[in-house]
Amino acid sequence: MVLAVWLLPLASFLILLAAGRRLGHRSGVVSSVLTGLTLPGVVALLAAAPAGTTRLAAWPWLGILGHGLSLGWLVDPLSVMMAGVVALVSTLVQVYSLAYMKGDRDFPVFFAEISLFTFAMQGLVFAPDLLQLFIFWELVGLCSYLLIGFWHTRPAAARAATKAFVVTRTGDLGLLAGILLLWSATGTLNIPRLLALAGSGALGGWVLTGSALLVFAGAVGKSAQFPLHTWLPDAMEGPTPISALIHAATMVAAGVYLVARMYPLFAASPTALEVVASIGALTALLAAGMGLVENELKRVVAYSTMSQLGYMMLGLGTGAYTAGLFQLFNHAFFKSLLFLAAGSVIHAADTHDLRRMGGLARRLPLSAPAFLAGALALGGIPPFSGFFSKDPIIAATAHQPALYAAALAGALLTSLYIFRAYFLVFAGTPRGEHPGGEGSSAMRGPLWILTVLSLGSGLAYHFFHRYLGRHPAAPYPVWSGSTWITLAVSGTGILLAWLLFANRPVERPRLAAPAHRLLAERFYLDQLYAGTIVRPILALSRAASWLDRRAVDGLVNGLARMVMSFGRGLRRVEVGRAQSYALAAFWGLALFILLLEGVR
Amino acid sequence: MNLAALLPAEILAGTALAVLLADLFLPHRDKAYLGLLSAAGLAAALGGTARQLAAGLHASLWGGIFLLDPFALFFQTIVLGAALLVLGVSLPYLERWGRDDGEFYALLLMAVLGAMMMVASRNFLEIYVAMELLSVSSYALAGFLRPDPRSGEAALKYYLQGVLASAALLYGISLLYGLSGSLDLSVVGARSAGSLGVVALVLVAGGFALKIAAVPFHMWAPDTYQGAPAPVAAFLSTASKAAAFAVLARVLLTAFPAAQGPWQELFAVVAAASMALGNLAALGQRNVRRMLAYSSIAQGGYVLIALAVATPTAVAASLFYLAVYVFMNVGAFSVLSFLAGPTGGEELADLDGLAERRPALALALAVFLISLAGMPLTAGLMGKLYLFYAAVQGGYAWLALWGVVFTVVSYFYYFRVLRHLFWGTAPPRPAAPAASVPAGLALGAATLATVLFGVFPQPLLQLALHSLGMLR
Amino acid sequence: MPEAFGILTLATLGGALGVVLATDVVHSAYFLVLAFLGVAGYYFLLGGEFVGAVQILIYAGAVAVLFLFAVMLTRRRADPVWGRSPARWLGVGGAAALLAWLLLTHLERHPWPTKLPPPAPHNTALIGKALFRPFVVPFEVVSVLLLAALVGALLLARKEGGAS
Amino acid sequence: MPSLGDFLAVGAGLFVLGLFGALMKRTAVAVLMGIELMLNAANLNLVAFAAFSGRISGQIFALFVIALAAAEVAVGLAILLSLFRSRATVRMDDIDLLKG
Repeated sequence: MVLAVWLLPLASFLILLAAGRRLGHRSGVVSSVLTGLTLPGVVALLAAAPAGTTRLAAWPWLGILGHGLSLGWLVDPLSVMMAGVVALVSTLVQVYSLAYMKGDRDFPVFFAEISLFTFAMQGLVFAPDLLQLFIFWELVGLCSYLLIGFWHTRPAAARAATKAFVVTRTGDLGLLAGILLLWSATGTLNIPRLLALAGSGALGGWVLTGSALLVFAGAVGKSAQFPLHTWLPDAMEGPTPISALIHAATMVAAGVYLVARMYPLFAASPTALEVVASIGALTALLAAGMGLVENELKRVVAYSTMSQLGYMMLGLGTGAYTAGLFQLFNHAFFKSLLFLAAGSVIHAADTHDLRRMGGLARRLPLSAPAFLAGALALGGIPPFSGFFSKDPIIAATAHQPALYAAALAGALLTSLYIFRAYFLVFAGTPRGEHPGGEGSSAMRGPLWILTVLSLGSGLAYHFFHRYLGRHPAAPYPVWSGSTWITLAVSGTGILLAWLLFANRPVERPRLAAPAHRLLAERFYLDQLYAGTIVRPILALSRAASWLDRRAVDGLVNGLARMVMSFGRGLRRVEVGRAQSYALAAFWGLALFILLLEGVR
Repeated sequence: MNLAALLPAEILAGTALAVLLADLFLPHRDKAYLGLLSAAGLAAALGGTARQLAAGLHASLWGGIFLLDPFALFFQTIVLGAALLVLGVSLPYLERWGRDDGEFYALLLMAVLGAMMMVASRNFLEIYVAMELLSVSSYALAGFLRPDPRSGEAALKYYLQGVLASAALLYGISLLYGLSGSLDLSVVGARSAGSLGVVALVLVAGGFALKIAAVPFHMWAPDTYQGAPAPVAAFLSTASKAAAFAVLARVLLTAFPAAQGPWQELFAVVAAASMALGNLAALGQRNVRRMLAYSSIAQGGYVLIALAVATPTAVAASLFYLAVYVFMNVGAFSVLSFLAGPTGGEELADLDGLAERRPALALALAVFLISLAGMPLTAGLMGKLYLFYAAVQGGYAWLALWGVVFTVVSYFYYFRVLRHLFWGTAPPRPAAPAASVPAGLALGAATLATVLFGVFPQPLLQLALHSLGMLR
Repeated sequence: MPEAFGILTLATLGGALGVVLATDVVHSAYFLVLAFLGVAGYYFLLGGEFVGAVQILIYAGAVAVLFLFAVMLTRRRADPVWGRSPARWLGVGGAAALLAWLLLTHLERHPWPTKLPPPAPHNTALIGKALFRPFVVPFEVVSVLLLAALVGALLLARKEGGAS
Repeated sequence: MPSLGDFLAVGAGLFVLGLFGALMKRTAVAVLMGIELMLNAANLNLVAFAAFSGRISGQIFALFVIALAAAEVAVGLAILLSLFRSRATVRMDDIDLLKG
């Protein structure tokens, strides 16, 4: 079963690789069908892996160093849940893309890359071994890179792809370092064994905390958490279905999945948990703020993704394990819904800019309610799904005032920014030419399904909690004392949005100018990174090249030689530069002798 | 017994002679057969060496001057394999440049012979002589494209650095000889303690470090790799480097185990400097060949971690890394050899849209670069992983971290090339010549190996460990 | 003996200094021959007649002639070392001085034997034997190397467009 | 009678002088001369060590080095010649085509 779920997308990738051009438009159908076929497999896995069980299949792969590495799969409720999300969203997105990407020059390539991504994502989900996880982790990143840059003739897309690649890689660096640390400390990378070691206290002290934090660094990069979040908004240069699949539902959630997967490691270190919770809360708040002033529809949704991922981290960090994961589960559906609905809007309005939309509700009789359903789920309004996961997370922070305040403020901003977007797009009068209407049935079907899921998936909270809960399971308080507060806050947000943004002909900045600017410039973090990391590296690179080529030669020859040789022209063989190279080498030799003698 | 064990070397020498003789009589249009003859000789030698390696041959000949142990055989196999790949791409390369001199093949074979003898030697005289054979042949190869002044300049720069380094090496050897009264590695080390021994050893190590192109002995490399014929650059950056590393490792780890300690710190510094400078300087290059040259300085830095850590695990990791490095680096330089014409054509912009013009070439180059960058499912990641793991385990965590940091820096320039390959818009240009069969075979083999050893690294790693076990 | 050593030292180091300081490359070549001859003299002093003879034949003879040819084939031009920039003087001079200081102090610190043992009688015969017994492999390698050098030199020095 | 140390001192002097010349001279031919001096220094060491220890191997090494040096010089001069040829016709300003 695992093999079917895992390898069908690979098969699809290989088929499209071999015959994509010949299949033409049918390649998308092949890919969608093959991915769809994995859904029964997931259902079967659900039955085969009841709560609390762990099935491990591993074959030795690299048996030489330490206790060796293995290749195989790990089937437990966590991986089954995640695999289900991946399979379902991937299928729906591919069906949607059949219409959305119609007529694109590289149509088969698009589906080949999605198939490869799905395969890699499932490989990550089922990985029983950290190295295997890392390999698929990187593969997923590579697919994301390719898909963000899918419309690579647009320079912005190529730039965004590169930025995403490099920023997430910075986090992966931490993950790799964490893996190396765990490997050299324990001699194994087998996840259950590592977790057992962490749980039993055999792994402790700075190694435990250090490796947990390094692993978390990988999750921060992948899940676009502060301070490595800057790539996600730019990643919206990719096709909208990609944003829905990779940059909302699955890949960015892989960071949360990683933390959940390694949860005992984190649970054993209070420091690590605190860091996870704080980063999560901070991201939830900052991203919501940035979403408030954004004028590009997709980017608003992207900020909301970052913010929601922050809530998931916050849940995990404060011990609301199931709530955090349930948020991941629900979010996958309502966020894909928002993206796909946004895709329909963009399709119809032919613009990304909120300020040029408006009054689209009549034109898009399906997308408008679909977007509304997604927004209500995002805002945490019962009975939509977000309520059942977000409220418990906020409730779990209640005993930590700072986190609680951040979570509540985030909730207020969340409903404010998403309903701002909703009213600007659908309410009022049109502020521009909107040529199109609702898409074809291939686009409408997935929207319907996701709307239903966003409405209903929250109701599964009881089952979800029993299925995934850690043991001993804490109760899952869906309705607690703070719920009223949360609801009031969210409702205020919606009301404010209605007052401020509905029925306005043109939006003017409503916030105080400096604050607006700060948010619109994303707290100047991009500039900060450019100044403190990118530019110094480039400067270092220039310095290294210069030192290497010019410094020695320039120092020992000065301008004189250049002028002279220019004047006379070369009529005999001179070797100035080569001599400078040798000079550096012999200085090196002399200094090394001096150094070694000093050591003795 | 002696002669049988030396059979691969004899085959090589014989082939070189045969090529030279045949060159005199063959008409111009048939000179390509010389390449095929050389390939046959190399393949036979490779087969023989591989069989010896598989059989676990451990022979000490002529009073230990010549030592065919698995360590030597491992490196001989690497060198022969690299040379065979290089030869494969040389055939169409020479044809395209309109060069039909048979000397190219003879010189390549003799360079390989030198490298083979060099790694299988336990005597400084033999090491020196064999290294000179490798060097002299390489100098001439670097200057092979006579009409191109860049080739001559590459040769001259390499020559001057090489001869100066060999003078330093020789002076160091002479001091070691004076201290120990012997040229035998196993005796020299034990009797050369003291400060003068350190001086001598630095001079000797410097001589080998030049061939590895480790900082600060690296400065010839970018110029030479850029100016020399592309296949020759591929050879210099892999086979020559691997052979020098083998001798250096043998000298330091087996002959002078007592000299460890301060040595390790020194190599840690050299490795760290090579990684930093190579990767940072590569970032600033617009010429792809030059970028690869700096990248291979950095790659040398990764390998030198092994000498800093100096544990068996680390050295085994370096063996593994060098073996897979041959495939990816020869491969990368080879792809470039198809692109460049007499007027250049190796700038980043020249790669624009290669994926549409020559999809197979672009894919191969992508695999090599991804592997050099150390991405998953390639041999490059496995090699780096072992090296860094060994460093952490051997108490050099900072060096591993340093390596990881500069690996990330290297993503910038490797992926910049990929962006040009796949996303650049191709200006209309004359179709590049079709790859010939031997070149296709060589590139295909290199690509396959790069991926294969990334997915199934176990056998190669086992072989590396085994080769090491016999070293002591 | 000490007188001979002194004269040879004068010739060798003086010749080396002459090579470096001479303005004309041809003069440098003459000084080079002087230095080669001085070194050959040391070899005789040390009882290595054969090596000394080879040194004279190959170095002072063949190599020096090669150099002269090369000078003639390329353009001759004054090449005074004092014409180079102060920075290069500092760089090269510093490296050379540092290296000299390191070498000399370490060489001095070592307890070297001071007495020369009587030279072995059949020096040349011994060399011949050694060449064909333990050192036969390097000997073979050198023969390949000479071939490689020959081939390489011919290849590089060949005129473009001539019959190949 | 001069001691071994005296010979070694001469050798060291020769090595450093050769290095100085090799890095200081402008003309490539003169640079090669400097390198030859360095090789001679090493050879002098080898022969001196051989004589003072009563071994023959140092002398043999020296013989090898002499043969190799001659071959090396031949190749080096050939490179110079080839470079001189291509430059004389192409007219370049320096051996500076290859730089970062």
